[in-house]
Amino acid sequence: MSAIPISWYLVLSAVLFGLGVVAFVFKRNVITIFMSIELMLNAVNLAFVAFARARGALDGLVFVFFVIVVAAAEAAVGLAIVIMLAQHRESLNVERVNLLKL
Amino acid sequence: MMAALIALHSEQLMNLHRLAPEVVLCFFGILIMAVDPFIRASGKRVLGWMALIGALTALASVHILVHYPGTAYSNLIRVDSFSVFVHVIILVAAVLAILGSLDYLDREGIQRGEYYALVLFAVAGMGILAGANELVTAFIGLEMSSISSYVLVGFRRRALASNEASMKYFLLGSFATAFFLYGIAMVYGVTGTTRIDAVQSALEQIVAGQGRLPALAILGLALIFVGLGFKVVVAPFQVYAPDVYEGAPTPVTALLASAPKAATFALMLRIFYIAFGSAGNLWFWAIWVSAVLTMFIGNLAALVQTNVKRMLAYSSIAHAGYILVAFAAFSEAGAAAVLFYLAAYVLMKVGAFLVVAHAGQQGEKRLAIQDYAGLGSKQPLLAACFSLFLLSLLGLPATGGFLGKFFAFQAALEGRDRWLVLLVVIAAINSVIGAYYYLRVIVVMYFQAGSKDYTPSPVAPAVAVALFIAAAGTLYLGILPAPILNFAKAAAASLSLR
Amino acid sequence: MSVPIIMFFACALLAVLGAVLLILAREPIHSALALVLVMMSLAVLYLLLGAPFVAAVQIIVYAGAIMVLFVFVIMLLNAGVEERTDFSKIAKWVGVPLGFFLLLVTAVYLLHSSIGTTIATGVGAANQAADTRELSQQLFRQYLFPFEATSILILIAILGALVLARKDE
Amino acid sequence: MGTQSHLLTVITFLPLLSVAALLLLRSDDHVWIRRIALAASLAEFVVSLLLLPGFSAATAKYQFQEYHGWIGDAIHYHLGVDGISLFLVLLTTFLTPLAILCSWESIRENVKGFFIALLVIETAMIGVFVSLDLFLFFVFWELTLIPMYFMIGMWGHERRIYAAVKFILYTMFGSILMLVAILWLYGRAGTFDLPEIQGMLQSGQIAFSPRTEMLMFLAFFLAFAIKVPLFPLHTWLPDAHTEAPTAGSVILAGVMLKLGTYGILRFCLPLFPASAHRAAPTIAVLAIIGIVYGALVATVQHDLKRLVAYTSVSHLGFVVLGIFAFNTISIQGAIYQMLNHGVSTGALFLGVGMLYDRRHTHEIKEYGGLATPMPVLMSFFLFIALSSLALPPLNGFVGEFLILIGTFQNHHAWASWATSGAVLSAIYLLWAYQRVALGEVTVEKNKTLADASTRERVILATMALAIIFMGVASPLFTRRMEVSTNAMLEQMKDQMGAAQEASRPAALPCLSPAQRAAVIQTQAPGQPALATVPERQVAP
Amino acid sequence: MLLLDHLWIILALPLAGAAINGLFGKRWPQSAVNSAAVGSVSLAFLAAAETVREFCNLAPDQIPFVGNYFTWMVAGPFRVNFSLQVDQLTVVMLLTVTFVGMLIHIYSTGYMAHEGGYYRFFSYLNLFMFFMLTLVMAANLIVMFVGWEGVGLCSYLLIGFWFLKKSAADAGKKAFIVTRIGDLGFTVGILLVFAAFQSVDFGAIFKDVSQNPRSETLLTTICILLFTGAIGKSAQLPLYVWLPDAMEGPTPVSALIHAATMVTAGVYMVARMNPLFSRAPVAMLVVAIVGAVTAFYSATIGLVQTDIKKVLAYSTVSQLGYMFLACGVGAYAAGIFHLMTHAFFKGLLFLAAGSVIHAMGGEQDMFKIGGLAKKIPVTYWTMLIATLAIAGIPGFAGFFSKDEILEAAKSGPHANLALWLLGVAGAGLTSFYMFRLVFLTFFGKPRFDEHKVHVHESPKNMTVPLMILAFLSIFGGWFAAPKLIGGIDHFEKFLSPVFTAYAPQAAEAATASAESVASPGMALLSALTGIPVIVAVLGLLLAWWLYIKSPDTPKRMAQSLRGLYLLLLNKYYVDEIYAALIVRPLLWISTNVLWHVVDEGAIDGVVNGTARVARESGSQLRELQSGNERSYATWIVIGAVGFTVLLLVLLGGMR
Repeated sequence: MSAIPISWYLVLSAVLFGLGVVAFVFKRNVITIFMSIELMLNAVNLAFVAFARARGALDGLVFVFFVIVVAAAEAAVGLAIVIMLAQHRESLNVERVNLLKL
Repeated sequence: MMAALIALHSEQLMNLHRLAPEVVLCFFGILIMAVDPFIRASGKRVLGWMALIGALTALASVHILVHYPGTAYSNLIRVDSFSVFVHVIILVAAVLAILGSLDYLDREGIQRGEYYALVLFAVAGMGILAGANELVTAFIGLEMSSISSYVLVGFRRRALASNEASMKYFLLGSFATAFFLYGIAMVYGVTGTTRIDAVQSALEQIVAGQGRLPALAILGLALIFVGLGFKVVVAPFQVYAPDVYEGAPTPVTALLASAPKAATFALMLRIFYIAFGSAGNLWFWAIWVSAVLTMFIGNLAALVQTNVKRMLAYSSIAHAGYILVAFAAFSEAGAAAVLFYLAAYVLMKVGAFLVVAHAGQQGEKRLAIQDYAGLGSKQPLLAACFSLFLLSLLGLPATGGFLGKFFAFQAALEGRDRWLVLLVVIAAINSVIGAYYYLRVIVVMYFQAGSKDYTPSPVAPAVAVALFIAAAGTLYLGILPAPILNFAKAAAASLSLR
Repeated sequence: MSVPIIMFFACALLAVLGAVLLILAREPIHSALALVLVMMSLAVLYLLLGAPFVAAVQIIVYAGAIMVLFVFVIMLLNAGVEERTDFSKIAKWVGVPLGFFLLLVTAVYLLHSSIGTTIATGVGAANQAADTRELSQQLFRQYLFPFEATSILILIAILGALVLARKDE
Repeated sequence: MGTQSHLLTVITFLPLLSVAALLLLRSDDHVWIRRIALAASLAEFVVSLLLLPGFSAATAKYQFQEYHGWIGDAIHYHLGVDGISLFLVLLTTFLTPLAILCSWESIRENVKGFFIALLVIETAMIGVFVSLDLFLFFVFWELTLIPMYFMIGMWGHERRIYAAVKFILYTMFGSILMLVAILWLYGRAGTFDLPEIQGMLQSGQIAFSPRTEMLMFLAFFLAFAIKVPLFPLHTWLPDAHTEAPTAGSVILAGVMLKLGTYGILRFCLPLFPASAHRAAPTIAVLAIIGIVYGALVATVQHDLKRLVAYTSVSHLGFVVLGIFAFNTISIQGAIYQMLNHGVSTGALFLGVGMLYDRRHTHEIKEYGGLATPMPVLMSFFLFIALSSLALPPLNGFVGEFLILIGTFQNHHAWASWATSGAVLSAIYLLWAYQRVALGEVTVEKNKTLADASTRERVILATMALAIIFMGVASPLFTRRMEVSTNAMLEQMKDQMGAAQEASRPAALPCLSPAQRAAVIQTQAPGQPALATVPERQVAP
Repeated sequence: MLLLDHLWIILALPLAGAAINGLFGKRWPQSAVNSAAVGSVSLAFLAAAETVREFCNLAPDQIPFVGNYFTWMVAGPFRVNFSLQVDQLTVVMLLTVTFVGMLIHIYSTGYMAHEGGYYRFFSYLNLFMFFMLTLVMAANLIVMFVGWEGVGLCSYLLIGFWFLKKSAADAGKKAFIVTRIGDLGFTVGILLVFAAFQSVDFGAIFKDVSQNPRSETLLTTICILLFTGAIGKSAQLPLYVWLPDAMEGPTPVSALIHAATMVTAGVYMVARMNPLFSRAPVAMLVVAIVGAVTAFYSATIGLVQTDIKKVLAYSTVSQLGYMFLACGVGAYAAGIFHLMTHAFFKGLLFLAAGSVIHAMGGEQDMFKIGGLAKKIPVTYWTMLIATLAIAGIPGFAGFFSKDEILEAAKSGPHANLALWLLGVAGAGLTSFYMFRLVFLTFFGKPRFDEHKVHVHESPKNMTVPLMILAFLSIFGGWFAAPKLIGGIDHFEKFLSPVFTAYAPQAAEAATASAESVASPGMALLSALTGIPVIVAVLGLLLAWWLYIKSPDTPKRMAQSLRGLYLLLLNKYYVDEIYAALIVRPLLWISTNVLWHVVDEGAIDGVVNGTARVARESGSQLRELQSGNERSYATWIVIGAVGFTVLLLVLLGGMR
């Protein structure tokens, strides 16, 4: 069966990561911004797995678990923050959350 | 299967003593959580004392580290005098912050167990950061400290500023973390390992082989710098800091501005000096540029602040810049200078913020510089302490701040690169710019009469103790720095950079 | 054109499509679903890369748990259409372009990276189980400490959620 | 020299000790605060006098040395005095009691803080004069700033805050670059110990490229020039002086300005002789401009204190000129003139302060005809003015004349231009005196002003005696400076290497053969400066 | 050798007097003050006399007799002892100063009797004596400079004695500052002397210069510089302006300081430095010219002054001019001789004038006096004698001295007819305005309200000094009398050691030749000898005709020659010119350019400017902190991209 160069996976992860960055800058809604972080983390995971494969080593895969756990933790706290924010402000648009400045 | 796991653990338990401080901290954190439900709202203060005991015990347990240098957990954790030094700094900061929190939380009506537990966990995370010999482990530690600080920043839930700060910190923090992580991935891809020493030798081999570093490694380096630069608050990643520091509860700000910085700088030293030692000529420029930007942005922006808390936030940016100056030296002396600076910095910064925490009064309403008018006559001792911290931040001789700068500049001037001289001159000029805004506060405190009708509340004993420790430490570092300096030198030496 | 290659391109396209949707969708819920799409396609790619266990975790934890949490919160706050304000000119004119530029740079360098050329060993059903055992060995021996640390992390997360998300008393 | 003397340590930190004593007092117990402060400063003066008998005028070595390790192996606690610094220490200890005495009544709020600041300054200033370790020196150097900053800012007059901030930023800017230079120097020498570094420079163990040396020279010189202050870096001075309380002005003009000239003598010249020689013409020109400029601007001031402040610019111009003539006469004159200026201008400020205590203004037009209500005070005022305008046989003349005659040996033009300062000083001082003291009393309030009180008479009489004494007994001072000065000049010559010597023959000190011999035998060839370090340090 | 070994006593006495009166005089009665002041000065005079006696017994090789007291300054090769010396020149000055000083002290006890600040006056006066004696006894330039500046100070104090009067205060200040301008040159001169001779002791310098010759330019420079000092101190062109104003001071002061002693210091100094001057012909010429021109110039101003003291002041300037003329033509002895006689008759003139003013109750305008001859005879006669003396009427002291000077100018070694002519013309003018003064004051009808002012003769303690001085004004010049009949001039002989010891051989040769060569020109010259006398008499007669015979002609002349009259009346507008050209521009520049523009504008502008720039950039930078999370994110992205590019492309060298 024919094979796929690892670099393809890496390029894909790069694209996803980049899109994640773009999304982070582009989106205004707190939740979606947060999602773009998750997107970036996924890109990272892909890279890890790809590299692990390339090296035929496993720790890359282990890292993926840790990343996922961290992502989960962040999700919990992050969404809690979002909720807290929603309790005190009407809008979830980050651009309207600019009490602190200068 | 289960048995195997237990066996594994018992074998691994042998390593725990090399993590003594972290273990202690986590234990107390969990203990607090366990006790919390059984204590009625009015008595929560006890938990604070427990946390204090925890931190102190951890500080004491650092002693164990001193006696068991080496590596733990299959070389993920490295115990050397370097990590010991950083541990001490962090834990001292923690102790002071907790002392400062006790009454603050009462005042703000947010005296809760979680607060202290989170502080302890955060500190534990920083401890891991300080001892980490492996990037992913470091990443976990980083997250432990970050996530708990996101929460701590937002702890004054009712205050809009607080939860806004929390949100910004959280979003940008995890954004930066993602970069850091991607960087790690790159490094892993290039070297096939994430252990710092292994990375070092791998990269050296590659350089020896192909004469230069592969692009991925450099890419990883850049991305890692983004992640860490964010944590140590250097330009252009400093943007979030003023908002977050201003919005957070002041004792948290105190902790945030000091301990994580120390821990992260420690990690940065390990990664840049050791792992990427072969790329010194590359990252030198990243550091150089960043240092210049950081110093100018921090100092110039601080010039025009009217809010003491925010002014101090900018000043902590500026100080990160000075530390980078020492960092750029890329020598043992440089590392030692960084460590010494951190020690001095932590003391004076925490001290300063604790003063602000007290002077802010109920609801942190009195933060404007003008609110400090007449403090010199109303609360002479408090004002004196504050002046001391400010003068130390300014870099006046006989204070820790001065020697920090002194050794930093010294190391930089001894460094290999000629451009370091220019860097030092820039730093010097900046410290004069800095003088202006530190002195302005003193001017207001002493040279301007305050309003008659306002009388500040007396300084709580706990805070007083904290301030005393900080002040005494600042002076001690300024007048008899030899012991700490030698300690720092030993620590730097234990990095064993090639 | 062999099956894996086709699958790869299919999933890759889906992933990118999802990412783009995530960006373009104005309803948060749509973005969430787009993200789920990305995760799903990534899971498939993991399988292609011969990491079925990771793929499983990806589906269960990520798509399963985390995204559900997202959707739940979106529903809870019934976050409506995203208003496309552009107060931050710099984000619009500099941030987004630079994001793409970063994408380009990383992509290019990864494409030409030396390891990129190595060929991943195809999916061998035989070494799967071994794979997983190996994995667990790694996790509990080699990386035991981070693993334990993550437990604290989770604890922190729970605490944080407790502290922040509770109603003001 | 192996034996350690602790006298300097005592002298340096005695004031600080008395600060501790003051801290114990209740802050509203003004009487005892004043008394203790005065007693302490007097005791300090007496103790400092102990330096004189022990001081040997025959050697150029640093004396009363104390030497301990401090930080690492590079930074030491190293004290010592030589002919250059000896009398500056005494000047400090002499002026401080008077400064305290003159603030006896004029300082009303936060008395405790005031005297503490004063005593801290004293410690810092003495520290600057006696430290032989660049690091230690810098520490004291910076420490002088803060108390003075507080003194101006807290007890000053209307625009005090502006003045205080201007003062401290101006000076800090200079000193921070000096710090960089110090560190760079350390980078080359591996020590902060001044004698050791001098030794290395002399024995050629370390040498700088002309460019580097010039840069470092400038870094040091800038710091000192700002302190002096040398035109055009002087603009902080009038503000600081005008706004400072009397004691502040006295200390500022009396001692602090000398920190600058002392620094030039102690560091700029011995460490970077070649650059010093190259820069000399420029600096001399600036000094001369300062002399004339300061005098002219002083002439037209309508604020009495500001006027006196500008005279300092003029007088210090003389000192700098004398130093950069690189002539043993002129340099001794310069050192002596530092002392004279300390006494005379200090006294002038004291007088002005006494007027201010009575009328709370410095505006000259607010006064006039004061000789009628207060003859004694005005007579002293005139006397001091005369000393300040260098009327023989008063102290001012001796210093100024030594400077002139020494400078003239090497540079006719410089000295000739500088003499114009003599005329101008007569103009501004006598005119000011006339506007203040002579004629009918113009302002009603002034008719009833009280003449000098006993306390004030004591202060002024002390000053007057000092003025006369220093006018007629100058050899008592210069004899003790001679050897050190010559040694320094000789050492500069040694260091400068043939090239510079060829280029600037005029700049070499003119010494009688006898003195050369004296210098040679005091400066053991080879490692003269090292010889001044306690043996156990020298021993490997 | 009692006093010669303790010369300092002569100085100590007046100093003590000054100190005592200054410190305690305030509480003492006038009598006590008198005894302290007059006593100390009289003792000083006696001491001086004794010194002179002892001096006369010295062997020639012991002269000059130098006494070293203590080392005053020492630094490197520069060393100054406080040392005093006595030689013939000193002796003359010593006696003149102490004696005249004593007389004037006595006179003052009467004149100042009714003045406030009595003790102050006498302590100043004694202090002046101290400094003046220091000046004349100094054995080196620096000590001399001490006296030099010291007398300046005292003149400042005494001119401004009535400090309530602004004019007095101004005059004092002016005197001090103007003389200081001259001292500029003097100082530089001293510096140059030391640079040239590595010493400031007269003995050393003179020996040195006589043994190893110096370049003439150097000596000329030195001499001209020193002479600048003399110009200031002795009120010569162009720095004479302070002396007329100095008349604001009490009359005894004018007599002592601004006629008899201090103002002659310049002459003394030039004479003292004669070994240098003799070797610098150009400088000599300058001295002579300045002297002669001043003599004539100020005489012209004297013609039209109405203030009795002003007239005397200008005549003083003029007479000093003669002295310098003498020195300039190498007749130092003559110069010193005239200095001495001038001390007598000019002192007398001032005292007499003081007595007139005293009698008139302070009136100084001659046109408001008149016809006092009968009322105050003593004053009248003494003043007349003094006038005859100054006018150079044969037989009186002034005749001998002035005649010697003019003689030297005519036929001396450095003779110069032009200068001689100026001198003669000046002599004529002198006698004219002096007699004008006498006639206006003592003759004709009183021009004042006799009921208001009741004129009265002064008390004994004022008149006695007048008489003594009158006596000296007649006989004081007779040392030189024998010369008229071809004999020797005792005065000159006495002084000759001082002026010949180090004199250049060339000069002596010149003198010799001048005497030997007898040409028709010489004959003509000797024929001219009588001229000055004739001119003086003419002046007398003119004055008589104008102010006694037809008193209204002066007015008509003033009308017809209005321009000239005003020019003279306003002293050639010199003060105004100085003010317009120097004083005002300087003040204006200092205020508007140096202070406001340079100091506040430029320098502080830069300083505050930097501060402003910093603040400005600060407030710009804080704009980064827009508070918008998206912008923050953007910054992080910028950072990420920036560093990636920096490391990869710029430094990593990969593309």
